[in-house]
Amino acid sequence: MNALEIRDLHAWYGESHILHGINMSVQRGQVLTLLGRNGAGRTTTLRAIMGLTGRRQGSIRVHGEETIALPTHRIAHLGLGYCPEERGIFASLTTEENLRLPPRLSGGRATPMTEAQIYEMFPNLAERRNSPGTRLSGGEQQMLAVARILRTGADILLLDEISEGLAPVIVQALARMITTLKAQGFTIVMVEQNFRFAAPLADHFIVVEHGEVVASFPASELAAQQAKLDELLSV
Amino acid sequence: MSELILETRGLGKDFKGFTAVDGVNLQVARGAIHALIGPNGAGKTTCFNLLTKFLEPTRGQILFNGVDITGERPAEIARRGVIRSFQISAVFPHLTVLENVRIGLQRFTGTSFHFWKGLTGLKQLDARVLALLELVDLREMASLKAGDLPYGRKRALEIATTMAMEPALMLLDEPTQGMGHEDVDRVTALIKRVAEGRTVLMVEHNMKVVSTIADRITVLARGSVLAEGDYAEVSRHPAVLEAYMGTEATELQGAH
Amino acid sequence: QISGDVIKIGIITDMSSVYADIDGAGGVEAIKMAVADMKGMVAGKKIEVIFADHQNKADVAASKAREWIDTQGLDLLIGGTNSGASLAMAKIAAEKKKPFIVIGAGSARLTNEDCSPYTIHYAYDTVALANGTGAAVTKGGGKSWYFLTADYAFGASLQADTAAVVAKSGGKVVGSVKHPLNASDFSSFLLQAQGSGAQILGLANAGGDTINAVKAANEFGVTKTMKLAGLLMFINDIHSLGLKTTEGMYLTDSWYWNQTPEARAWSRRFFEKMKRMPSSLQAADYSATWNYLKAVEATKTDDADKVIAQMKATPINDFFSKGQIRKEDGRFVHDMFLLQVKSQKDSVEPWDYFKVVTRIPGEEAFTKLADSKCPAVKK
Amino acid sequence: MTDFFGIPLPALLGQLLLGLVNGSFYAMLSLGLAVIFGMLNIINFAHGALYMMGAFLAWMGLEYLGLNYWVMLLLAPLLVGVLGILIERLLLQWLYKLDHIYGLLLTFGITLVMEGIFRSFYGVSGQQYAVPEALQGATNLGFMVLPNYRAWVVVASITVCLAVWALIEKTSLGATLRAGTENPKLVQAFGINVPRMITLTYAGGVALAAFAGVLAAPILQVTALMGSNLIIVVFAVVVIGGMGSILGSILTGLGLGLVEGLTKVFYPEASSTVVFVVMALVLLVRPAGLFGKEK
Amino acid sequence: MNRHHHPLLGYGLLFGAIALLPALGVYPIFVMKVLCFALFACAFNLLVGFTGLLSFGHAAFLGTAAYGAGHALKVWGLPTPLGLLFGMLAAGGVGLVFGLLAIRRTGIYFSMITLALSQMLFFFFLQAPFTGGEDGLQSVPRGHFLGIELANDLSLYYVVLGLFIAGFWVIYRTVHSPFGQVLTSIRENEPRAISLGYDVDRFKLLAFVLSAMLAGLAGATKTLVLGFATLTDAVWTTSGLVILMTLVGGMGTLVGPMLGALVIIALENKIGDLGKALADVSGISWFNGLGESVSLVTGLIFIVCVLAFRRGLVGEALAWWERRQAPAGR
Ligand SMILES: Nc1ncnc2c1ncn2[C@@H]1O[C@H](COP(=O)(O)OP(=O)(O)OP(=O)(O)O)[C@@H](O)[C@H]1O
Ligand SMILES: Nc1ncnc2c1ncn2[C@@H]1O[C@H](COP(=O)(O)OP(=O)(O)OP(=O)(O)O)[C@@H](O)[C@H]1O
Ligand SMILES: [Mg+2]
Ligand SMILES: [Mg+2]
Repeated sequence: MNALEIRDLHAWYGESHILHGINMSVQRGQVLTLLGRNGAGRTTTLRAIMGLTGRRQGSIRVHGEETIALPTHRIAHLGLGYCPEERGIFASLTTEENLRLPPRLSGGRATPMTEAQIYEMFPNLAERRNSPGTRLSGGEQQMLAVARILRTGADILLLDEISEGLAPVIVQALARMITTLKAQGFTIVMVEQNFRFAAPLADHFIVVEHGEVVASFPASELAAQQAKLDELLSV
Repeated sequence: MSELILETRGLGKDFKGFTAVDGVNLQVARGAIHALIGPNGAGKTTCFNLLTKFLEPTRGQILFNGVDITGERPAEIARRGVIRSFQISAVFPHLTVLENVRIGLQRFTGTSFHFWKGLTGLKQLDARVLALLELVDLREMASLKAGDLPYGRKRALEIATTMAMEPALMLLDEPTQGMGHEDVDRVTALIKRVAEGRTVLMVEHNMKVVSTIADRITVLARGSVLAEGDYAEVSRHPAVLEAYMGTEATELQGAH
Repeated sequence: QISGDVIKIGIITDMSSVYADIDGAGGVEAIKMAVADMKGMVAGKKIEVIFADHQNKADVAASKAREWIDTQGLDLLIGGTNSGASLAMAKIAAEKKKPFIVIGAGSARLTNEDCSPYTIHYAYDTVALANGTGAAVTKGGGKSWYFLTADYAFGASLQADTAAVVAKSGGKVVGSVKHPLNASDFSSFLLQAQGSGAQILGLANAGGDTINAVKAANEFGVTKTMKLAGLLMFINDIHSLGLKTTEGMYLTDSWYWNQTPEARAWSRRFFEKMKRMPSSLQAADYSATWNYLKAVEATKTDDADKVIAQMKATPINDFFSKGQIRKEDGRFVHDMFLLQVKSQKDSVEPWDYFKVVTRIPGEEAFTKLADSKCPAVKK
Repeated sequence: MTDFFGIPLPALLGQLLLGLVNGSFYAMLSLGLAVIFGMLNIINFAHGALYMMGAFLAWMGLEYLGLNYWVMLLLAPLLVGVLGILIERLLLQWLYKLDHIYGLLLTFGITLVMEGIFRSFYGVSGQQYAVPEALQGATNLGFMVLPNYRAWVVVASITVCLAVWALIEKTSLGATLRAGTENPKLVQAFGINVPRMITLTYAGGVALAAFAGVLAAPILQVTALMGSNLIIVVFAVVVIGGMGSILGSILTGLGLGLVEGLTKVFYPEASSTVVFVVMALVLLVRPAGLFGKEK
Repeated sequence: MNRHHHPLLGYGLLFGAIALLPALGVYPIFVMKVLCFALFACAFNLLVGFTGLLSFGHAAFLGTAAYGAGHALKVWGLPTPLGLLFGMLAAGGVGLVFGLLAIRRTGIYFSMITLALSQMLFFFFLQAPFTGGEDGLQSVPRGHFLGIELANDLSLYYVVLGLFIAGFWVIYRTVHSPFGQVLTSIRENEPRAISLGYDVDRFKLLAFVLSAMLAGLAGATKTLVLGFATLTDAVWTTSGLVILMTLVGGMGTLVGPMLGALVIIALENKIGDLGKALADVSGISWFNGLGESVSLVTGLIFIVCVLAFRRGLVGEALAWWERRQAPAGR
């Protein structure tokens, strides 16, 4: 059974129809990377999975369970952890409270990380643990956004541009983290602009264009597909 | 006039016991493109806020053209020709593209307090506005609402508005953040073009951009200057490698 | 000779806010009763009643009054509560030369500085209240007074008028405290009053303020050492406070429903309709309307000057009051009553609240012509 | 005897104590307002009307059902809480993304409607509510005789205030609440049922108002307009304390009661204006209020 | 874009229509009162709609000018135009003081400081002997205006209309001026405006004083029309009322506040008549009670407005118009 199985997904923001029938599936323990140009609909795909867009249509199965009609919080409890593009750090909460905010998910199948493990991975956060979340720098906020879903026991992580705006060292640390997580059996769906960051991590690539999947291939075919990929991603 | 357009001496800023910027001595030479880089949270945006007095420095001095401007208000500093852009794009969304730039030019007409005048007086600025828009390839979009522009174009509009102020020193905070490759190249070229005859101080994470256009680079880390020099020097600096660029620095590829 | 072939009576009063209970919808009903008692006709023409809520805003009152006179052919304007509103309406009525009968407003200015040939001040005014309570209570042994005064013009004049009467009657004022309107908590002021050692606490305020002050006075035991005198209180205030808290209080009013058999009879009819006993203002509403209509009947016209002359020439004698409207300033001079609140065990039926202590003759109660500040009064 | 600007010290102490009693009403009302503002970003003008309802429910309970003060002290907040749920579900929930002014306007509308309804049924003179038997009488404190009921008011409201403060600032539930108002969708994406949480928060906030209303019933005349006289002061308290700051509103409420108490002695006419003087001064010196965080 | 071609023509038609109202039998005093409040709302809107500053103390300016003009006309016996001017300048002076104190604050804190200051001024009006306390400053004479005898309602009507048009013209001019452009940029993105070298505080202050003076013109004119000034003019609920007018009509539109003023004033004055008419037509006597329930009905209207017509009547109409135009335009 696939961890995530999406069939003919349509999504709207108000009256504008953004996703036009996305199909994709991710096996447990795999890393899937969504590529595409700005505005192609990758973020929308992740948001649609979480039920955060306007209207949705089609089928999204999480560990086999249909979620298209569920409210967002019920979907999350099936074991999904979402790290949004705009980071979503809470200004009224301290760093620590931000970290502790997401509850243990009833359907999460992964072993939650402890706070100590997290602070070890992101020492910046340990240092700023008592300051308000949005007083962190842009990059620190990004770390916090990733860190806080690791505590919940979510086993499917939806990561939107997590390397955006981060210093190279941190980006490298994140890459190592994802490799580790994958080894621990996490299922990961990543949206990345930074191909160099994503390329070595992914098991499977999907290219989205105008709300549709225009290419889908495993990492093994990457070299073969490179030319097509360049064409799809360049202008 | 001195070689230096901007100089800071021991600039520092504390936030409730946390020191975000600490004893920074920055020297920006006239006519250069000077990049400020550093890990996240190093204090780059804070530095910009101090230079333009959007934040009050806790210690230190700021000199512009040799004059101490530490005590001046943001608008005064802007009128001296120090114009900034923002990390998050800053346009006037409900004004048209043309009006956005014209607001910048309008200050020089001295009519800004004239509430009894019509707009006809401002129309004579339109030719200059269009020339500026031409420079950033926005001429065709002059009558659109700024809020309807795509992200990359908004950044370009911002630069055009900044240009309208005839700035002696432009402060650009991450001008390429959140852009696709095409836009990054376009904006890089644009900066290079508009930098002629003026000074640019920019914060940037994209090492490709920095390496192609920056004449001089200051690396901040934990609020203070870690290293300074041109790209070749800085990228070899061991402390910089450790704190910022990491092992892949040789690839000349940053976060983008 | 009846303009527009209809007699139109309009009342503008507070129907929704702090004074709505003492006049308001009940006042309108009383006027309608008077009209019904005339069988809806006078001098062969129909009588019509219109009403409006001024929400205690003078400008709403004045513009409504002006509009009615200009566009509706209004023949009689009745002003309910609120002095500011009534003063504003009096100006309009004078300008437009229409009869204006003030019922609910207490400001003595209406027949003094701001008097007009077209204004008739009907039920009471602050001078009469002061004369009633101030004199009677002082003579009854309450020699030292302390005032709790609303920091508004009516409060100040109520206090000043009463203080003068107290002094004249041989008492003395030992202190006073001003409180803002709608102060809600009065404990602090009462403590100051208690500290003064005075025998009488004069409440120179109105409505909710008086009610809350009385409540707090009970709570803090002020009533054990001082007697309360309400300078501007109505039966509705007593009703909502209950006899337990108000027992023994003094107040002055122009009328009490249980004072005579006629009053009782009329009040029962009113009760049928409104499910509560009338206040003095509501009775005055009836009386004023009735007497106006009688004057129209007598003169067979709705011409303001003629009707007013007729009203001022005819002594009034009905269940509300006996007396005469003064020609010079339009003051209806009639008896006032000093009332004392009964104890619970003395009260034999619902709304049986007062014992009439003294009848104060009209000439003593109201401003004497000699003291009048009305320019029309020749001295 | 020591004098303080011509006022004997014991008398002054008495006045301060009375100020504290009023302050505890301000504290509890502004606390509810602050909680609602903090969590829902709504300036709940209807707070005064719901306070009024609390008082009325206490009276109605006794009048129609013979339920005593203690029962109503629990029941009235519950009922008003339920009403709060209805208001939030039917009306407020559409406004969260909008400017404050809309929430203010809507709740102002609700206030007018509620006051209008109560006024048309019960008139404006109001109803009398007796002090419960257990709390009748007074205690001589040496410098003044304090009615037991007022002492109870202080104790009850300070206890409730502190409990609510601890709940919001010190527990993870509170952190969730705070986050939920900032970015409800994201918090929901973490698996938390945000709409229900917000509804309950509003219910809780207005229940506090109702609780204050029941506490006030024996002291003040129960009238349809009793809330509208108070709301603007309470509003000012929240602002002085710093919008949304829980602790700020509690301390400011109590503090303002004291300041008002002193004003009643030295310049009584100004006692209801003093709050605005304080507000103007505070905002000039501390732009975000005494305890507010600057953005 | 045709409708933008002759905006002045549109206003000309509107004012022409207003000028004809008395001839059509509409009650002139009512219209004058509406005009006063309309000007008040427009002045308020200049601040909130075009500068983004929500003042919660605008009644202070209305009240100051009402008392100022009233006192000047009645006690000092100044000629009417000078009395009005005095009222306006007094309001402007108060506006300058309020502005200096409040301008540095933003958002809800700005609103609250203006509220606090206006409450303090209210206290002053309550205490000061010349205002006549809650009885008000009564019998203010109308006098002459540039040779026109104002005792006649109709001549007063045209003078008031003239004053209104003058006030409105100032607002129109301001919005469409270089100054107005800067105000818009401040409303849209204040930090950016600062970084372009504009001393935003000084712009806001000028806007504030302008708005105060225009509100003052409204207050002074109102005193002239009604013949009195009372505490109602200065009380905080009046500040609330003007917010409601602006919102009901449409914030940030030029005509919206006028319409809003009309709706609110009509409601205040006419709801009893409306109730009676409904009762007569429908035979349901309950409607007769409507007159006592102004506030209840007002409350319902606000609820409906906020839920369904958030951009105000004019704002919604414009939005509808644009939606209709949009497909054709593309
Ligand atoms: N809240 C919204 N309302 C309306 N349209 C939206 C909204 N958010 C996104 N869109 C539109 O949906 C389309 C897809 O956007 P999406 O954010 O999914 O793109 P993306 O592939 O993640 O690109 P990016 O690189 O910008 O993150 C874009 O055209 C965008 O304009
Ligand atoms: N207003 C503030 N109050 C408290 N701390 C702040 C404030 N602004 C910034 N900081 C802290 O100061 C440090 C420097 O922040 P700054 O925004 O200048 O970083 P930066 O170098 O621009 O980083 P990035 O590249 O991620 O944008 C960070 O640790 C941040 O948390
Ligand atoms: Mg995206
Ligand atoms: Mg930054």
